[in-house]
Amino acid sequence: ACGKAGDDKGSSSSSSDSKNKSIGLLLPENATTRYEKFDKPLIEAKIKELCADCNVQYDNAAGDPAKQAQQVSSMIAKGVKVLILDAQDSTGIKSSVQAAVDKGIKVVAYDRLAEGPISAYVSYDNEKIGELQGQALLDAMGPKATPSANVVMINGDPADPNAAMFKAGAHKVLDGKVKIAYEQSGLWKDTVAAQKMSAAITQLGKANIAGVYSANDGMAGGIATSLKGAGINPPLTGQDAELAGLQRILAGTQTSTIYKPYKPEADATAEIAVDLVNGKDFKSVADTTAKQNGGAEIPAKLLPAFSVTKANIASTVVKDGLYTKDQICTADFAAACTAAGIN
Amino acid sequence: MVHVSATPVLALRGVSKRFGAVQALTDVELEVHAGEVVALVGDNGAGKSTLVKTIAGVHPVDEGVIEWEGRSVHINRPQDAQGLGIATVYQDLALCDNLDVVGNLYLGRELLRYGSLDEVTMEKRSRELLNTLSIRIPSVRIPIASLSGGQRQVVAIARALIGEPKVVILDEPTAALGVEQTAQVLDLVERLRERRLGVILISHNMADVTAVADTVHVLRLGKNNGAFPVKGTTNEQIIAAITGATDNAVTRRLARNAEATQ
Amino acid sequence: MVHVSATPVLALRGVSKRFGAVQALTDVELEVHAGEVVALVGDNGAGKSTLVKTIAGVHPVDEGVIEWEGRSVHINRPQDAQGLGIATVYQDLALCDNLDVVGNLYLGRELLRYGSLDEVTMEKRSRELLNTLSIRIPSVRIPIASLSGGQRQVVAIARALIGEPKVVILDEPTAALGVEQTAQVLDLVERLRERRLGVILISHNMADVTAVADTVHVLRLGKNNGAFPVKGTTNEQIIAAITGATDNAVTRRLARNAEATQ
Amino acid sequence: MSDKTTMHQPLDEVPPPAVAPLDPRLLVREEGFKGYLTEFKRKMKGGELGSLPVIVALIIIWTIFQLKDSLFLSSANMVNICYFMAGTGMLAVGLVFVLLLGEIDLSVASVSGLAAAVFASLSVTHGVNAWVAVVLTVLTGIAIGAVHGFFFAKIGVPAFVVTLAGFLGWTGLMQWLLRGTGSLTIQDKGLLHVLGQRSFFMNQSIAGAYILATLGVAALLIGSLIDQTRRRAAGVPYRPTSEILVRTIALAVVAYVAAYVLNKSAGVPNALVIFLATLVICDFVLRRTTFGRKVFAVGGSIEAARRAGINVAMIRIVVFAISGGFAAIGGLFLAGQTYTATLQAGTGNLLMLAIAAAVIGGTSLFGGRGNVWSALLGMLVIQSIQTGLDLLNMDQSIQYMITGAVLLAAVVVDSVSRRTQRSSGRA
Amino acid sequence: MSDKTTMHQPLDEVPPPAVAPLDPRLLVREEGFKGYLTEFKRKMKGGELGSLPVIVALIIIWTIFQLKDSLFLSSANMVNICYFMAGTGMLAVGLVFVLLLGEIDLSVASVSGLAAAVFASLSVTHGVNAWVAVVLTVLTGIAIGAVHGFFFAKIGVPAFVVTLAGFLGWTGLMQWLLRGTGSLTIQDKGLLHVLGQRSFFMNQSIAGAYILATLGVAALLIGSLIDQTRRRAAGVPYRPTSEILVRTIALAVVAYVAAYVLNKSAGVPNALVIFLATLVICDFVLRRTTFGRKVFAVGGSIEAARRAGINVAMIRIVVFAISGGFAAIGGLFLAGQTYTATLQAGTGNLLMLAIAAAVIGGTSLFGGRGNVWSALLGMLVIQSIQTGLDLLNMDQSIQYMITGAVLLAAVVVDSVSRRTQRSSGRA
Ligand SMILES: Nc1ncnc2c1ncn2[C@@H]1O[C@H](COP(=O)(O)OP(=O)(O)OP(=O)(O)O)[C@@H](O)[C@H]1O
Ligand SMILES: Nc1ncnc2c1ncn2[C@@H]1O[C@H](COP(=O)(O)OP(=O)(O)OP(=O)(O)O)[C@@H](O)[C@H]1O
Ligand SMILES: O[C@@H]1[C@@H](O)[C@H](O)OC[C@H]1O
Ligand SMILES: [Mg+2]
Ligand SMILES: [Mg+2]
Repeated sequence: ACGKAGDDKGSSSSSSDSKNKSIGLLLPENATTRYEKFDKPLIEAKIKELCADCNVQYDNAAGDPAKQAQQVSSMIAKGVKVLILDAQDSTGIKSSVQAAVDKGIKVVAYDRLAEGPISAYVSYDNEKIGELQGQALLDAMGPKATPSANVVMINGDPADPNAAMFKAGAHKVLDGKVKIAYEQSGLWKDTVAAQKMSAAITQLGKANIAGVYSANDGMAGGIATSLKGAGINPPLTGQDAELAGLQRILAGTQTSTIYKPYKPEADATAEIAVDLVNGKDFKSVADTTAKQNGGAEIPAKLLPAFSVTKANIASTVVKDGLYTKDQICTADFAAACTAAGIN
Repeated sequence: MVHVSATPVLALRGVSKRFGAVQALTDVELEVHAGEVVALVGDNGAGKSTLVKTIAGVHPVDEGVIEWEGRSVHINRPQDAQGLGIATVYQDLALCDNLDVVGNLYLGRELLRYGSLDEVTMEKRSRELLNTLSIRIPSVRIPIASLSGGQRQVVAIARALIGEPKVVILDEPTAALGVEQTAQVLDLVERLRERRLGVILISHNMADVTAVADTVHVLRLGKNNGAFPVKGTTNEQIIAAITGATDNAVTRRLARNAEATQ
Repeated sequence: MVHVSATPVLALRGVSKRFGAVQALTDVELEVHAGEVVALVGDNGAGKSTLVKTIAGVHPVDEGVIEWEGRSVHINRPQDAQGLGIATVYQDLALCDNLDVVGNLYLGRELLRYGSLDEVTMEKRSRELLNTLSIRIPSVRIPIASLSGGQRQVVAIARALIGEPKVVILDEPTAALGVEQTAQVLDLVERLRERRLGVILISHNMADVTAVADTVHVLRLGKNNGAFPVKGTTNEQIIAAITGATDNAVTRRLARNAEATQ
Repeated sequence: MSDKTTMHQPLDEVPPPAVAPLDPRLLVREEGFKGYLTEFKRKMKGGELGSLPVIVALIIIWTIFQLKDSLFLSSANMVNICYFMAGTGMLAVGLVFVLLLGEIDLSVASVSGLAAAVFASLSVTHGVNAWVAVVLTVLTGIAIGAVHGFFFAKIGVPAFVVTLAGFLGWTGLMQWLLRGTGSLTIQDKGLLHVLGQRSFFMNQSIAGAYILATLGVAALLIGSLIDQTRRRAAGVPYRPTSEILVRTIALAVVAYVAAYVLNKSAGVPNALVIFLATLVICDFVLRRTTFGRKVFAVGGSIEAARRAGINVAMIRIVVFAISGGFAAIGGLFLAGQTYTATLQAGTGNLLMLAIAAAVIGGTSLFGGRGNVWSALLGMLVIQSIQTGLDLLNMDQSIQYMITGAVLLAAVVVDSVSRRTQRSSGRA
Repeated sequence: MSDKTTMHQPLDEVPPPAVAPLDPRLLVREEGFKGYLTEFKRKMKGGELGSLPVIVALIIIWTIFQLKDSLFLSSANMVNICYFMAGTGMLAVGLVFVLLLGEIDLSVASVSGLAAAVFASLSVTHGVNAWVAVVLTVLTGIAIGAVHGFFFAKIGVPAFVVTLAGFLGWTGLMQWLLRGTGSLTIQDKGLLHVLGQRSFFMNQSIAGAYILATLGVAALLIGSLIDQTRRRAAGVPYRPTSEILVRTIALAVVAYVAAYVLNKSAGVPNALVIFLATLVICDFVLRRTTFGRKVFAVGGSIEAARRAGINVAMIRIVVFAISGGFAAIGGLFLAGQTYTATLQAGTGNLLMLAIAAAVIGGTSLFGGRGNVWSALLGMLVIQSIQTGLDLLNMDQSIQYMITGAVLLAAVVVDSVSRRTQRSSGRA
């Protein structure tokens, strides 16, 4: 008995099988709205549109990188041919990517640039998003944006690598132009952010806060409440164009958010994935490259994200159908909606 | 022996109980009349406490019938037994270590005043009750955990007297008691008989048994092994029924000692 | 009474112990010689178990000195007492409910074979040891939790005999025992004396005390209240020392019963 | 009924008890101030200090933070501490009940998150009246807790497993409820307004805080005096008047100073008022009702409680229902802090902090020992650490380390005192 | 030494015991197959089925998943289940020791994360030899555990609080270690290679799996026979040969089927081999050494153990050190799954799942009851649920709900059987 285990390949859906048109989709978490509400259905729909006999296998890591590594293994066991991977931990997923590629699976990095031998990458530029957020804050502060103006920064969870990129981008724009008087992590949680904001108000005095950088809309919700509690309303940023964030922008308690149009991102990814399944070239979609930590240049599609303020809600998120008018303009926001030209 | 009524207040008919691989009780019969003190004796592990627990509803019987005032009843939970009027002092006492003496005495039948606990009255009555049992307890407000073995035993006995029981079961109530407290408990048993309650008394002390009991039931290896009226039965007869032999450690010991003194 | 050596193997000098607001022991003196059986008696809550626990290292003394074979020693932990050669049977037994009989008997001094537990030998010896104490236990492999009160008590006594103690302390060892088992334990105490061990026996049973003890020490409200050689002392004298009065529940009860039989 | 439940009167006929009512070995406190001192020393040696060690720890924590940042003891910061502790504190109150049983409820944080989602989808998505929605939400929490209790008490699944399953399951349900919208903005009205950061007792009137302080002090004084009178009349030991006065004055000092400090900025947050009122009610329930007594009994010895005729299963179910209800209320408090129901509600360290609060405050994890005030004291410690570290603007990784260290230190004070207690034989 | 420790030989001189060695009330099993059947029925009624209920639950779970997705029982999926359960399983093993004491260790997940960071910064940042780094990492875990144990055993801080403080503090330290880089890539070599997803026993040789199976079966058979011989010689009850054969055959079937299935894809993951070897060793330590006996004794009754002369504090410290050590080892296993030390290591539900595994497998939370095999059984249940749901393509919120429900259901089987047990008086 000197044979190798696994020599008798009896499994039906081997990834090298040419009739196999199975695509895996792995998303990182479900505590942010976008993944299960937008990314998943959009990608699935586009794949179905482009390739009727393709089937999509989906899993969500619920914010747990170890779980995601297991899900990659499950995808391998299922014999998918292409794997669309939004890494919960872009470095940590490397060996899983390697394992998949070893089995002949092509991996497309979605939204976050996973390490390892991936075939393509589709995303927004996270540092750029930080810059957009910083710029939106400066714009909203207007002439008050002086080197002595106190700005409070509430960043994301240090355990999330994206948070560092948003933070770096924002600093790039803000440093020197305003004074970062208080900077803390809100751990991506609204209640934590609210407490940090209250501490900042105590520390700096409510009259001395010229602007607040919040790394996303979830935390901006808590921050806005604390600011309201103190009776002040300085400019406040966000990210993700969450429903509650948009409503705050309409109500005037938040100034901006970042809209990352999920559809183009999803569509481009679906196209690349289907091309890979069919063994076609996808260079027409991936028109640029991105550099991994290891220095490898990956064919990439990098999409623009947009700063959204009251002035352009109608022309961006509403127009793109991210939310319907009815969802945004509930009774409480009806007047603000009209004022913002949403109808 | 006091006059007893015809229908027993409590009767067991063919009661059996098994724990895993151990057949603890086999077809046990027992009758207690109002105003009668029944002593239940037997070797260690004979099944006395098991019998008590089946009557008290701690664990249901496997087979057999329990009759209460002539009617067959189901006792599945301690509440059922208490509802009938059975008060039990367990061998392992079953007190709440974290509650104080008052809390334990009135547990499950607390006195209320305007809907909230009437601590003052409960405390007052607790002190009175314990005094009648000749026990010194530093304070009725200290947790049971810090009482001596005998003090706990008295608390457990006192607990059984709160409420209006018709049958009182005492599982080795004097095991941990001093001579004076033992005397008080024996007095108490006699007072219970005078008040026409039925009493089941478990004890290894033949002197106590013969002092207060009317009838002695012997249990051996989980089975009935004879019932004797106390009058007209010698200790030796009872001990022989308990150990299952006339030649046992007790008789041997007596013989040895007799020899030695000769 | 057997001949005793001059230096006591164990002596307490002016031992005091307080719990919170309760002064449990005040200036207690006690001496035990090799080959002597000392009975310690006293009312419930007199402080007997507290005294035992200070000797056994369960809680250290507040004041006073413990002498071992004439030298003053510090006993702060149970290990210290065991190291000296003191074996103790506690009133509350202190067994591990989750371990089986064998596990409890050998706890802390397991037998080993090639570095791992020698379960077979321990099981064999456990059975033998329990048989000599006339106890029926369904199996030595059932957890203590499912034993009867008396069965546990015998396990606790047997436990104290494993090892080579010089002084054995028995806190109410026969409280839960049947007549036969009690006789066996009394035999055992006598055998311990013959083997020239010191024995401290706590009991509320005057018959047992006078049957095996050489000296009786009375504790009352945490203080010494007299020491009597068993020979030449009547039970009434001891009981009077225990209760602190010649008029007590015991004498009243005796008087009443005497009247009743007249 | 009190006559029916006693049988010892006939026993009174026996000759007068042979025992004097007072044990001569009981050390009675001497009269006057010196008596207090000796008793205090004795209690300190014996480790019977109750909440004192935690209070000492709290004072040390406050002193250190104040030395590091003079804003720490400022009125605004104290208002923050008082406001933010109420939400987690509500979870801790429910947990105290469960801990008294010697059990644990791992689901409270996730139930709190679910409650926010339920409330939001009722009141926002389905337009249910805000107060009705509050009631329905709390009932949801109670029902969930009762389900946990049922599986625990009736099926016999360990509470740890039931509530762990609940923790996962209710998180899923919450995410499913919010699946369409992600987060929902809750309106700043109704009870949720009252729980908000801008809602203060009696509308920030200076009088408000003092009225509350006076109410508390008066209640203690009158209650103590009535109890004293009844006990004296019944001939059982009673608290001497001097001691009652000392306690009342101590409370008065704390209460009025607190009122003064809070008044210097915005007054007493309504969330805190509700939290305190809840504590008073729960304390009454646990210490003065048969239900509370039964909870302690079950926590002390299940078998003894069962043999005393207590319906153990029922007590367990009710306690878990209480925990679920408080989790839901806590969820509303937390939602009131941000006026949003988010997918992240109830995640993170919320569960751990709530349990820690109860335990730090002195409630045992092993059942039968503790009180609801531990939720207050524990939350004060935890919230002080958090707010203090936020003020100091420290790196998150260092914050984690310091929080851990201070948490430990706070309990060490208490533990050392309890250790003395154990070695003096009371454990 | 065995002679020195007994004193009953002199007692043997007394007259022959009055008691027959066998209690007549003990129901002895009849010979042959019928005897098994009656005994099995009796045990089922009495609820003494040991691990059987969990195994039944596992079979039900597997059947349902297989019906839903025919890939579930495929070789590749089984390899996944076996591989991925080892990391969390190591944490669960350490927790079994702590649970046997009746305590809890909330820090294991965070220590496992810290271990990955320590290992990475030693071997990557500071270029320490990979094996040396492994040893230093495990020693770090042991030291951390010993510190927890010290605060618990010597200072008297409840283990819950100590390890909660540890949970926060070590998370902070881990983030601080990785503060510059965020995450560190670990090299696929040394022990970390062995723990990786692509490392199989005997390099995927078919023989490997069968050798392992044979080893296990032979060990059981020989061990049982030796024990039988010794017991028979000593005159104490022994397992009949028929029963030994039944057990050996049962194990053989499971082992060879498992070997066959795993061989169909890649063989036996080395991580699983190490995990199983660890279980065998820990089982020996707990059941056959004085240390293990002491752990059970302390878990059963602290006071009884103390009075038996056991150094309770020492046992506690050692047990927490063991738990810390296994947390570190588990951290290395988990790092081996991804070859990275990340800021997210040890977060999520890792702690809960590790505890749940031990509890589902049958180790009591209240001390004194359980065994290390529960870590294996519990992890099999949990990992099967996770892997199964991953296969099924379901919405994450629904996955949470199903995980909760299945977890509960898995334990309900066990609990119902234990409930029978309690009502027959064995609780
Ligand atoms: N829960 C249980 N599980 C298994 N066996 C039990 C259980 N309870 C009792 N037994 C067994 O049943 C038998 C009878 O026990 P029981 O406690 O009724 O004896 P007893 O007559 O009260 O003895 P003692 O005089 O020592 O108190 C004993 O052999 C005991 O081991
Ligand atoms: N841990 C403790 N905390 C407080 N008081 C205690 C503690 N242990 C004992 N006491 C008190 O000390 C006194 C003596 O108790 P001890 O147990 O020594 O009595 P005893 O003589 O053994 O009585 P018994 O014959 O009833 O067993 C009692 O009043 C008891 O309440
Ligand atoms: O969009 C953000 C995402 O990129 C980050 O990882 O988590 C928080 C979100 O707000
Ligand atoms: Mg009994
Ligand atoms: Mg005693």
